[in-house]
Amino acid sequence: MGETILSVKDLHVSFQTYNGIVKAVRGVSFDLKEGETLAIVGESGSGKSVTAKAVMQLLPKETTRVEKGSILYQDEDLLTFHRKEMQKVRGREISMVFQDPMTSLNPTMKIGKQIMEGLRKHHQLSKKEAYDRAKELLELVGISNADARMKAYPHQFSGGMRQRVVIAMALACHPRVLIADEPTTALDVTIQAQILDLMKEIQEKTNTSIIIITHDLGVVANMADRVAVMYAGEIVETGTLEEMFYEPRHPYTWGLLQSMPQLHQNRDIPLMPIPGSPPDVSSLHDGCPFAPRCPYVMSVCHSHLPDYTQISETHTVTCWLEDHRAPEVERPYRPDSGYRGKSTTVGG
Amino acid sequence: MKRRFGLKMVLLFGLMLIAAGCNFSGSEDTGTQDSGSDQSDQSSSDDADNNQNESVINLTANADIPTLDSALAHDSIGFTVLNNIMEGLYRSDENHQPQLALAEDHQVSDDGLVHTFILRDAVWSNGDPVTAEDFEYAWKRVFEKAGSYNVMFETVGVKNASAILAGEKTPDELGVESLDEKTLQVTLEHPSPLFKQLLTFPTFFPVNQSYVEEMGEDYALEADNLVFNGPFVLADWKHDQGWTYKKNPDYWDQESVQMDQINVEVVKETSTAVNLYETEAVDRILLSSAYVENYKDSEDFISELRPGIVFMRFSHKDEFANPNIRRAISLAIDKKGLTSVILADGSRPLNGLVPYEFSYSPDGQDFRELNGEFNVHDVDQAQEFWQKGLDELGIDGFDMELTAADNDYHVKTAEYIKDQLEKNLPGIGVDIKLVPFSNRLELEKAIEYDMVISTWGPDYNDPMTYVDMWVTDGPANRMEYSNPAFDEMVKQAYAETDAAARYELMLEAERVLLEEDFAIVPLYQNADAILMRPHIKGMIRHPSAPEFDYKHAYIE
Amino acid sequence: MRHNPSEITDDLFVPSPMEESKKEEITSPPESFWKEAWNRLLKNKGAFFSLIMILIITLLAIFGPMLNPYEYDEQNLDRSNLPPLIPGLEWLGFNGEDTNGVNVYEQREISDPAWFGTDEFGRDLWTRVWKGTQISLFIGLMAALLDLLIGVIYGGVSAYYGGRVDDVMQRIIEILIGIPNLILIILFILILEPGITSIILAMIITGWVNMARIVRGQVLQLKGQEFILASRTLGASHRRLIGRHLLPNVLGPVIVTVMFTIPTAIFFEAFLSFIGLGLQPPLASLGTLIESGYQEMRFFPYKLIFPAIVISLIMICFNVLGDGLRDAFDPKMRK
Amino acid sequence: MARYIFQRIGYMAVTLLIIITITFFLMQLLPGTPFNNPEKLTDQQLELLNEKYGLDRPLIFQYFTYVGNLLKGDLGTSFQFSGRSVTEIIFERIGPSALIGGQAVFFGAIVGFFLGIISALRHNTIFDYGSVTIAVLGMSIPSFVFGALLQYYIGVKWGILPAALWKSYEYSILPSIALSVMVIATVARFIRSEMLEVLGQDYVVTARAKGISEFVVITFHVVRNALIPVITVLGPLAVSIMTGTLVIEKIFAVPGLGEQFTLSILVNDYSVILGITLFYSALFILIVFVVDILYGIIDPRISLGGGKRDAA
Repeated sequence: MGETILSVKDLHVSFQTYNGIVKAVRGVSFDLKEGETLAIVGESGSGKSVTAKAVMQLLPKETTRVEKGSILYQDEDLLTFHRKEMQKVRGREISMVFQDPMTSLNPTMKIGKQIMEGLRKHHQLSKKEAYDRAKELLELVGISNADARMKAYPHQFSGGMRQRVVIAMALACHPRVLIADEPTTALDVTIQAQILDLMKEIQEKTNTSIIIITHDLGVVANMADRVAVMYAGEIVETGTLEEMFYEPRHPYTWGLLQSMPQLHQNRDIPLMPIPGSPPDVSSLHDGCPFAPRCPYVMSVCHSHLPDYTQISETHTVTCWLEDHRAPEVERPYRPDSGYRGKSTTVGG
Repeated sequence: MKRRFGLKMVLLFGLMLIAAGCNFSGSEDTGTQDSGSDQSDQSSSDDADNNQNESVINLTANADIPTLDSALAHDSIGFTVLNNIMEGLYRSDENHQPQLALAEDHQVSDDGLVHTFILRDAVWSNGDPVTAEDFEYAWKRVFEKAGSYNVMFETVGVKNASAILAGEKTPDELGVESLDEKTLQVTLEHPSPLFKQLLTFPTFFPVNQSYVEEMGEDYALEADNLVFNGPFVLADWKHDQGWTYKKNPDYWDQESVQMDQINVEVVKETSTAVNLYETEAVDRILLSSAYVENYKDSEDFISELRPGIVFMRFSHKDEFANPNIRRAISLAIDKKGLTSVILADGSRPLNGLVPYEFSYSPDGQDFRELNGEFNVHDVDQAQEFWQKGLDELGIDGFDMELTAADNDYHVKTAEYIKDQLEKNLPGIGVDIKLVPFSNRLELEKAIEYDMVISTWGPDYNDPMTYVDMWVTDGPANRMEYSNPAFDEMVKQAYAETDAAARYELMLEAERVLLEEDFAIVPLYQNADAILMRPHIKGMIRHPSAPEFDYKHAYIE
Repeated sequence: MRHNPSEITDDLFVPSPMEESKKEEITSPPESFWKEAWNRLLKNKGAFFSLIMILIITLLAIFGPMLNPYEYDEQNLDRSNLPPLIPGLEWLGFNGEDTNGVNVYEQREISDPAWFGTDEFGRDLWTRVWKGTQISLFIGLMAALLDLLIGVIYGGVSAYYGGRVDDVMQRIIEILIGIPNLILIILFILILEPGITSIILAMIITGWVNMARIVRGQVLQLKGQEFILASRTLGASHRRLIGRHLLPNVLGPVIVTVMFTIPTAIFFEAFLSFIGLGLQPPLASLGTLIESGYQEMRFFPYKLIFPAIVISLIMICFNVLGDGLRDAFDPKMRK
Repeated sequence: MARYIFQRIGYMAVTLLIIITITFFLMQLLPGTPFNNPEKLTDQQLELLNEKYGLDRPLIFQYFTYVGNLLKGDLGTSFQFSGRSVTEIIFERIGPSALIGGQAVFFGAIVGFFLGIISALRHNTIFDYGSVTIAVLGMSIPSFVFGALLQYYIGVKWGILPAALWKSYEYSILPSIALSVMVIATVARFIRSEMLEVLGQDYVVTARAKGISEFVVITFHVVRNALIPVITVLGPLAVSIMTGTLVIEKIFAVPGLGEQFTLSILVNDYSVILGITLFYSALFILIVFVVDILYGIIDPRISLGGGKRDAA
């Protein structure tokens, strides 16, 4: 792993809605190193996508405000960039793959043109050059018969094929960072694996850093070097893949892991879903946002936010259980629990 | 992708071109006229003097000309145009008296039945001479074409006209004959005091036989399908936009004609006409009452009393068979409020059948002044007769329907009458029933109404045009009204050759109709509120059709 | 540091699970679809204002004619063509002066002011305008309601039974939609005796088609959804299904359509009046008032202005409210 | 595609036949006679006229005669204008209507387009409220009131353009503007809501994420996609233009088709009413048809013959 290429520090994002101001992201910080894959995990509404879009500055300006924080890309704060400067970063330095391939392609524009658009803008290629490059890209993402496909419209493609196109588009200008926002959620399981393999393969070839946003721990296990767990707009725990799977420290992480079915798990052990549902970020009050759902909740959790606790150089958690005054609880995950993170294969 | 977008743009512009093309091709047909009228239009607004030198007047009409075939013409606009582009044996002068026109001489046999006309040397605008055959052909053609005004021949008693109308004889047998190219002989069934008067009516005009036969069905459909023998030619006729008269250089009396050109624009909305008058695009318009208040002090403003009358028919059925009820209703309406406040256009309250300033007795007195006013508004009397009528019927009151055509004036009149009757006659309930004009006529003819607001305009310049409406089963009666005494008087008047005695009979008939029978309720006599440039003079307007004569018009 | 460490006392570190009820309170508060929509509507300033305006106009239409002693059809030629005069509001133009600046009230020695002026019959225009509004609103509302009734039944049946029934019913609609409704309306008005009933009837002859299509579309969309299947497997009757499940879900778009139908109907009535196919006098609607005001707008502008303002306000308010409701009901706006 | 078009043409024919039938028989119910000057017509003359126009024959016979003539392209002759054929009248009158209608659509679409775009791009700002206000006012103020105001101020008071009549091109400007208000309003509202819809689409975010300029995003991704459904507005627009011409032509004394239609209604000119009704209906049906075909051509997602998007 190389240099830190992207560093998000204490990011706060809020939305203006009919129901008042919603603080969607509240003090998120993380680093991304060259060639590394960071997975951001959490339930829907936890602020993962908002964080990603904030990095790209793709949040709707009228209703969103980045209230605080900085996003350093190669030591330059993207938040201070003007529109034109930001346009140069998008697609060329940092690019993004979206969740739903069915809606993320312009339905009335031919595939070829959609790929060429970014190329021509960033590399000032001639039409011919851009066309050839786009074709190459289609082949790279495993689309055969690229010549004919260039002239096709998105609705003529299946979901998996579309996601390949989206990835081709994202990779067109050799970006240094690729943000993939739940790239496989909308796809069939078999296709999921193909897409993930494709991303890994491309990463190996190009040494791109990837931020993968997902709620699927299988994907995490498959792809990530490091993991950040988000809950209600905050990162509650972050660490390397091994740390997260073998020594998770936050009750929410435990919950996530427990609710994931294991292939070679004893069928007698029931799945343990996390009770309740994610909080409405518009009506948060003091205290730990996970408190209402936490089986280990204490009085302090209702009134005060916990601090960051550094477990190891790479492992951080925010939970009152880390406080020395907290009672000892029985942790479902221990290093000896027999869990083997990276060996798990998802979906066969 | 680009190509597709381009395709859309091409389509869009294509559509525009098609739309625009319609206009361009339209203006090509009449391109020269377009620019011509445009110039005169500008000159009229830029430079009034210039306009005067060119001798151009811009008039308005509220509808297009329905037809210019004199056999079929039936409306005042068509008659006016025909009167200015054609000429018959007689033409009315400024006092509305018939004067010899195309006929140089008119001889009458002693029994008043055989009339011989000698034609002057006149030509059609295509160079053909106007001949007696043209008259004979034209008159017979009126019957062949079942023209709307073929009854006029019956009115004046042209031989066999009635029989032809009844289908007993053929049009060929009409009592008109060309003795030679310049001599026309007309035979009547009875002497007619109206004959000369009616010869000014366009139905009696000649047509150029060879030209009409050549044109066939297309005759008179366009300005180009017509030949003229009148003071003006129709230089241009754009359907529903307007038409242009130009001085006819071949007219026999062309020295008397002073106008070079008269443009007529079709404008249907009064507000539009007012706007056009103010921008000097037109020189004469008809105002509606809403505008009178503000123009009545202008020097351009003229109020012309017209002979058209507005009155109410009773069905003479059910409650309305009772003369006291009819009398009460006749007395209950304050006509002055209606004319001075509601209509406010110069209309005059009418308490008689024959209008003011229409007909004069042989010793020069106005028919109306002679016979005085009947059933003048009097609420007390009205209520008295109302009560009497109700008692006779044995009821406390009743509801009735007041039928009216849905034009603005009649609607207002109906609203006013409803209010007056309900206010002044306790126990009456009035429902207004508005129907389209032609539907009103159907209801009238079928006598499917209680009371109906009707109108009548003169067909010719004589009180008889009003009086003989009311004979039993007459086509204009349209009520269950029948008075043998009245019928007898009309019959006598038809045959009476002594003018004074005939006039007496008509005066008496009117009195019987209104003062004894209360057969109808006269309401008011129409007036036109007009804005006209004061420098326009000599525009003759007759009380009956043909209405306008521009022959002597000039600009001061 | 997120807090002052001194606040964190030892006694806070005891397990304290939340009660179930309290949990519910903190997690997303469950609001009904209607309440949520209503709240969103209230937050939309334009729509809320429009709603208030419509209420005010409706109230004035009902009670306005009672606020002065005149009847809408009461003629009084002494009061003919009076300009508007409201004591205290002279500065707003309600000064009793005609277009030439003459105070007609002083000239004719009339003391009783006509708030919106009078027409040539001396009928009070305040009374007539609100009476006319009453009738116009009635026409709009009736047309919309009848459209709704026919449309919902037709569209609902068509979509619910599907198959051959739907096929035939859709063919009928396809043909009806090809007929330019304006022309059909005019023809029907000509044939029927002119009046309120005829106008309403003529307008619904083609008006319901749109509603039927919308209802059908909504029902079809909902028909396949799981909760319907669930009810069906539980053996719910057709009637119960339509009444309890489908209709409530269809109501949103239907209400929005009604909001747009009302002003359209009012506008159509005005249009018919303008080309001379309106109501029987002395009854007034906004359309007939505008028509007669238009004839005299140059010199009695007030005869046109007041009904024109009211009709424009009605149109604007219903349109804005309709837009607002559409936003409020739009599932995409729901989170 | 071909099969779809034939099927549609079949429907159009059926629809037209139904319209002909309905209108024909409705016309018989119209009160009054179509003859001019009925006030002075005697019963004998009426009989003659009825015979001349074939109105004395059984209705069903008249109907089949009419349909038969129609197939030969003959719409009959006018009662009002003796001897003039209805076809001729329609062709004479369609020019002015097409010109002001076309100009109104063109001008209105452009203005509406920009209003709508500004409104959507500056959503919830003063520009948005301004555009929305203009659009709503345009829909709310009856076009005859607006037309009358235009005529008075621009035509009479300021004398910039001719107040009325129909002589040269400049005479078409005021009526076109008066007519375009409705178009502006409709298009602006529609574009605005479509734009807002498209702006919220994922593919717009995708496009932005590519780093292409905002102008390109708006022009080629947002506006393009927002414009496609605007075609569906053409049908309703055609109707509002027709409605508009009925009154606008009257106010501005334009010799157009709408004016002729109102006139014919007032004088019971059966054959002209029937003819124009047919013409309008055919035009309307054709527009709807063309819109559907165009929609299929322009929007790659739609394959004609299969499911088509509901043209609301």
